[in-house]
Amino acid sequence: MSITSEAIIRWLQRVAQILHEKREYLTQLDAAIGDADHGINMDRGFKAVIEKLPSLANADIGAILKMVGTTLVSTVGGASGPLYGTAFLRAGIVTTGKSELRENDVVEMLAAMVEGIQVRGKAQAGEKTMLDAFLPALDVARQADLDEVEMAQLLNVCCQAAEEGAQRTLSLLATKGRASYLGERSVGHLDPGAISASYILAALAEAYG
Amino acid sequence: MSITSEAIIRWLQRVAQILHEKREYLTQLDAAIGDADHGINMDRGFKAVIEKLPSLANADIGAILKMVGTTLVSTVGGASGPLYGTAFLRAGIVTTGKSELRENDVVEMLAAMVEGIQVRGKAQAGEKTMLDAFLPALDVARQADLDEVEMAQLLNVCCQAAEEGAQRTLSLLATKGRASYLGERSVGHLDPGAISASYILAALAEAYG
Amino acid sequence: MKKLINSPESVVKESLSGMQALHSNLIRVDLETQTVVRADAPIRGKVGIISGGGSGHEPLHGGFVGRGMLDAACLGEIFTSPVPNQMQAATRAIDGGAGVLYIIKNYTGDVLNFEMAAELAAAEGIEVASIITNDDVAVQDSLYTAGRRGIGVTVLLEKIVGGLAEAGAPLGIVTEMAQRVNGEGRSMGMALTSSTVPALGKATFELGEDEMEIGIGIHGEPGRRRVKLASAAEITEMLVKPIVEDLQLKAGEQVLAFVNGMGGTPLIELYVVAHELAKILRGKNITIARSLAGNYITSLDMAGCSITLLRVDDEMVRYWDAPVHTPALRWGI
Amino acid sequence: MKKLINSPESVVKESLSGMQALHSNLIRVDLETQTVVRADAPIRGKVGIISGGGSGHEPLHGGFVGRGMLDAACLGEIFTSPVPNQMQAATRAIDGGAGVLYIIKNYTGDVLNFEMAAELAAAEGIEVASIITNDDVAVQDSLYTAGRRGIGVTVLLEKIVGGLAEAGAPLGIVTEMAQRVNGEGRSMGMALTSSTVPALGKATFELGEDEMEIGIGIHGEPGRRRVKLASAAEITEMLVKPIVEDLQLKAGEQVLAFVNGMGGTPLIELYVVAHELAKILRGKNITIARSLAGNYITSLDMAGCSITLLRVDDEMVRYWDAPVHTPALRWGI
Ligand SMILES: Nc1ncnc2c1ncn2[C@@H]1O[C@H](COP(=O)(O)OP(=O)(O)O)[C@@H](O)[C@H]1O
Ligand SMILES: Nc1ncnc2c1ncn2[C@@H]1O[C@H](COP(=O)(O)OP(=O)(O)O)[C@@H](O)[C@H]1O
Ligand SMILES: [Mg+2]
Ligand SMILES: [Mg+2]
Ligand SMILES: [Mg+2]
Ligand SMILES: [Mg+2]
Repeated sequence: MSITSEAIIRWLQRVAQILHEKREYLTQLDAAIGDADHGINMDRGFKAVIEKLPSLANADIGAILKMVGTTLVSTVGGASGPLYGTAFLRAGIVTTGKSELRENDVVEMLAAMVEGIQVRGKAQAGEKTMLDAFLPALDVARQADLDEVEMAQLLNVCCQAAEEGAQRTLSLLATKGRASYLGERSVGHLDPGAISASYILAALAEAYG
Repeated sequence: MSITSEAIIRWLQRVAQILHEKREYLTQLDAAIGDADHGINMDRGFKAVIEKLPSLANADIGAILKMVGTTLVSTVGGASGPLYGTAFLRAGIVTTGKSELRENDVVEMLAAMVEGIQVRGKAQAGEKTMLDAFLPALDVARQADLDEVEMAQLLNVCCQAAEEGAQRTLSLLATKGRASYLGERSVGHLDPGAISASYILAALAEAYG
Repeated sequence: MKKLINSPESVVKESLSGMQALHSNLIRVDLETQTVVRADAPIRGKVGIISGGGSGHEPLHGGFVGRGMLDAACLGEIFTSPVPNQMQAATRAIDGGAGVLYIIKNYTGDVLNFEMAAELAAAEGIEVASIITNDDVAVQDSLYTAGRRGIGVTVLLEKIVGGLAEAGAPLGIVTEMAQRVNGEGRSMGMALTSSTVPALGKATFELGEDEMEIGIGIHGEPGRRRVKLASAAEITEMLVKPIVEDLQLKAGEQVLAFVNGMGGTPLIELYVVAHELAKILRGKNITIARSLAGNYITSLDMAGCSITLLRVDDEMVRYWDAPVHTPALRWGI
Repeated sequence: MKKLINSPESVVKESLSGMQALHSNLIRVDLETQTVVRADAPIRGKVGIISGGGSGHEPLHGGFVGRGMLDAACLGEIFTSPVPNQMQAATRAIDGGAGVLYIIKNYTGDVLNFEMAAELAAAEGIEVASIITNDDVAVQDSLYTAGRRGIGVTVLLEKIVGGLAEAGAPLGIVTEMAQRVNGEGRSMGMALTSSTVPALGKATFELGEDEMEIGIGIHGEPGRRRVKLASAAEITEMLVKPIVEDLQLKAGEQVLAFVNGMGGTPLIELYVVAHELAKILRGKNITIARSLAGNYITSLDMAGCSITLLRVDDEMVRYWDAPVHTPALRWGI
């Protein structure tokens, strides 16, 4: 089975919903090792995305995702704005013209997102950032696709890997982003961006299922 | 019996001691309806007085009290500095050349102090100031002198009147000094200057007795 | 109590010493008498301007000493008026032979101590005039009470009168201008939190999380009334209304608008108040000819603000605009 | 939370609107894009200087827009970097044909957003250079991390580089000076209390009555370490020592000394710190050539301070002294 444009729209709506619900929680996480705005930033960004969705009712997936990217870039600010923005922009580019995504398209999309985040943010795995959710998700997605696992299952393992990756940031020492200023004191706290990334992937699985 | 120069010195030492002990309490009273410094001000002033006492070992009472006045003027600041300062200066003037005070001298001294406070501060009885301790003390001292009450007893009724007068400031509405800015909210609090005045008169009775 | 100090006893002198270290081109600080004097004082033939009061209101008054403003400031202990000897030392240090104006905020302590100082100066043959600022509309004015407090107008008056004295005006004219500025200016303040006097070591008064004090002075005293916390718009309205009424400000008139922070309130909030103030004045067709926003007459670390409106004429504006070079206010130089 | 605001959502725009109301002679505020632009921009042939960052650091950066300093400032939400569209709008508004310098504080968000803005400007044919300030010695510098934060030096750099651009220097020279100032300046900060982000509604971190944070930035984040409250002398020593070491300041050298308050600390305390700083520098025979003390780069209502030392040469001093007229810094005009 494949992910349709409608499922992509449902995905974004669900992301907006979750980020709104988790606004305080994400902000609290950011208060501990950052500047107490991640939930506020993401909520603002996805609210703006939702407002633009109606105008894209008949657009292809690439157009939708590019709109998400530019909207996040122009409304979120902070580190997460350019990073998520670039991720969705690149996701849009590799899905240009598509009205449905098959398993390998999803892998390609995730790979493009990760590349976008790394080109901008210059971070690697284990630096306590959103990549620590995205990278394991991409890895398992890639493997699942090789194993010809079908979509629902692929998205499930993928979101589970993201969730586990996000939870593992608890014990990591931050070397990128704002939490890096805390040095050793960053250990013992979850990375807010990794958690928001895991929500985004969880929402995709939900929207498909 | 009469009050000697030595008793005056003992008086001032006792005042300094009491004001130091009551420093926090007086400051607290001032915090409620003023600016939280009366105890600090009085303690600073009488510390300075004590330091100058040795140089006045053989001086007459007038010289000692004038020294107290100028020292308070130049170290206390605030409203209480000029008021107590002028009070002691005038007390010094009416006792110039004396090495002991009889009952009528004490009355004259108290009258001079009150006059000094009123000339400077322009307050009347019932305005919730130090005068509400001094004025009743002067009244009973005057009466006691007319009644030919002897010194110990005169000082006792005098300090008791001051104490009662100070306690009565609780229910007064302030119309002079800093507490007047509070309007109705000044009611229900003791006036710090009236309380310090009652300590000063209590110390005189103690020093004599 | 959390403060960047070494001890409650040393804070005033050490702070003055820090001023001296950073502004030795502008001022001379005498730590013994706690007076701040213009580096180039005395200036022959110029009317000397002296102000002073308790410490804890920084930059008032020490930060306003310098060309075009004060010749000297006398600083008492925290919230405690200075003593006459300080004013005497300052008067001697800056007297240029043209007389001296004392700018006194209306508090019993300040008035009495300056009054004694004026007596001392007169005895030394120095001509002294005084202006007592009493702009606080939170306090009812009356012959039978201590009267209104002197607050925000003092800053504006020190600048305008300082500019006039710098221009060479004689004592009579300078004093007259001081009276005019005091007459045309009104203020009112409010507190979100109490300040903490170092020697006391804790807040002077307790305020609930949803309470504020309206009608405060600058000595950490509680205000006229305690009310529920409100929005910036409501608070600004509460402060501006009595000012406009008392001044009888009318459409078409011009004001110098002064939004002052009490010490612990950041500029971002003061500008929100300025926004509300501008809205109210626009609605009444009153023009903001000049303005000042920031922490200029403070109450230690108190959070809150005061608003001052001064009805200005061309002459006041001219001396407001005149060059000034002090640690806290500087332009044109 | 006790603040002079109407709502967490409206505080940034209303504060900007208040600035506009009081300083319409100096700046134009675009509330839509949250940019503050010099009233007389664009100035043909002058290098444009743009800075920006999250709000909550007032007067930085909006208060530094005006003659002799910034041409424009882009303000994000509280503690959140502005977005590239804001920089794009500002760049277009002030470009005078001589190129534009972006002054960026080193935070991932600021760097990334300004980087995207520079790409947009390049696409429009506007020459853009960037300087990333990173003066905070509390953070270990390293190729493998986000590196040191940009804090106090940013203020000094905006003034000096602004003065140079005003004098007509080309983009290359202006950028070189920016690099030199950043290279010669170091800072370190501390907090007595946490700040309170309006949208969060409570303190970002909890600190005990006898604790403080050493090595903080300006976004209300906790510092490098939490230690027992200490005296102003000890705190100043903790801040100055790593700065002097990192800068390798030597006897006989000259510095611009900047004692900055975090927003909730009154001037009386900053001067106590200045006193301690002057004592330490005197002991090392380092001269304070120029100084600045006050709340200039803040973290909302946080109590605390930062110290910045900038090793200056004659040219830096010349452009520091050059006339400036902005809402927050003014002299010579
Ligand atoms: N260099 C980077 N690469 C990838 N992710 C990063 C990087 N820097 C920061 N992040 C992510 O951004 C999140 C913070 O986002 P946010 O709080 O919105 O921005 P800011 O840190 O500017 O306030 C962090 O939790 C982290 O996951
Ligand atoms: N006009 C006045 N006449 C008499 N006593 C006064 C007057 N004004 C103030 N006082 C006294 O001074 C006391 C306050 O002294 P203090 O706190 O040392 O000075 P300040 O009010 O300047 O801080 C008041 O409690 C009151 O008793
Ligand atoms: Mg953040
Ligand atoms: Mg008092
Ligand atoms: Mg006092
Ligand atoms: Mg942020």
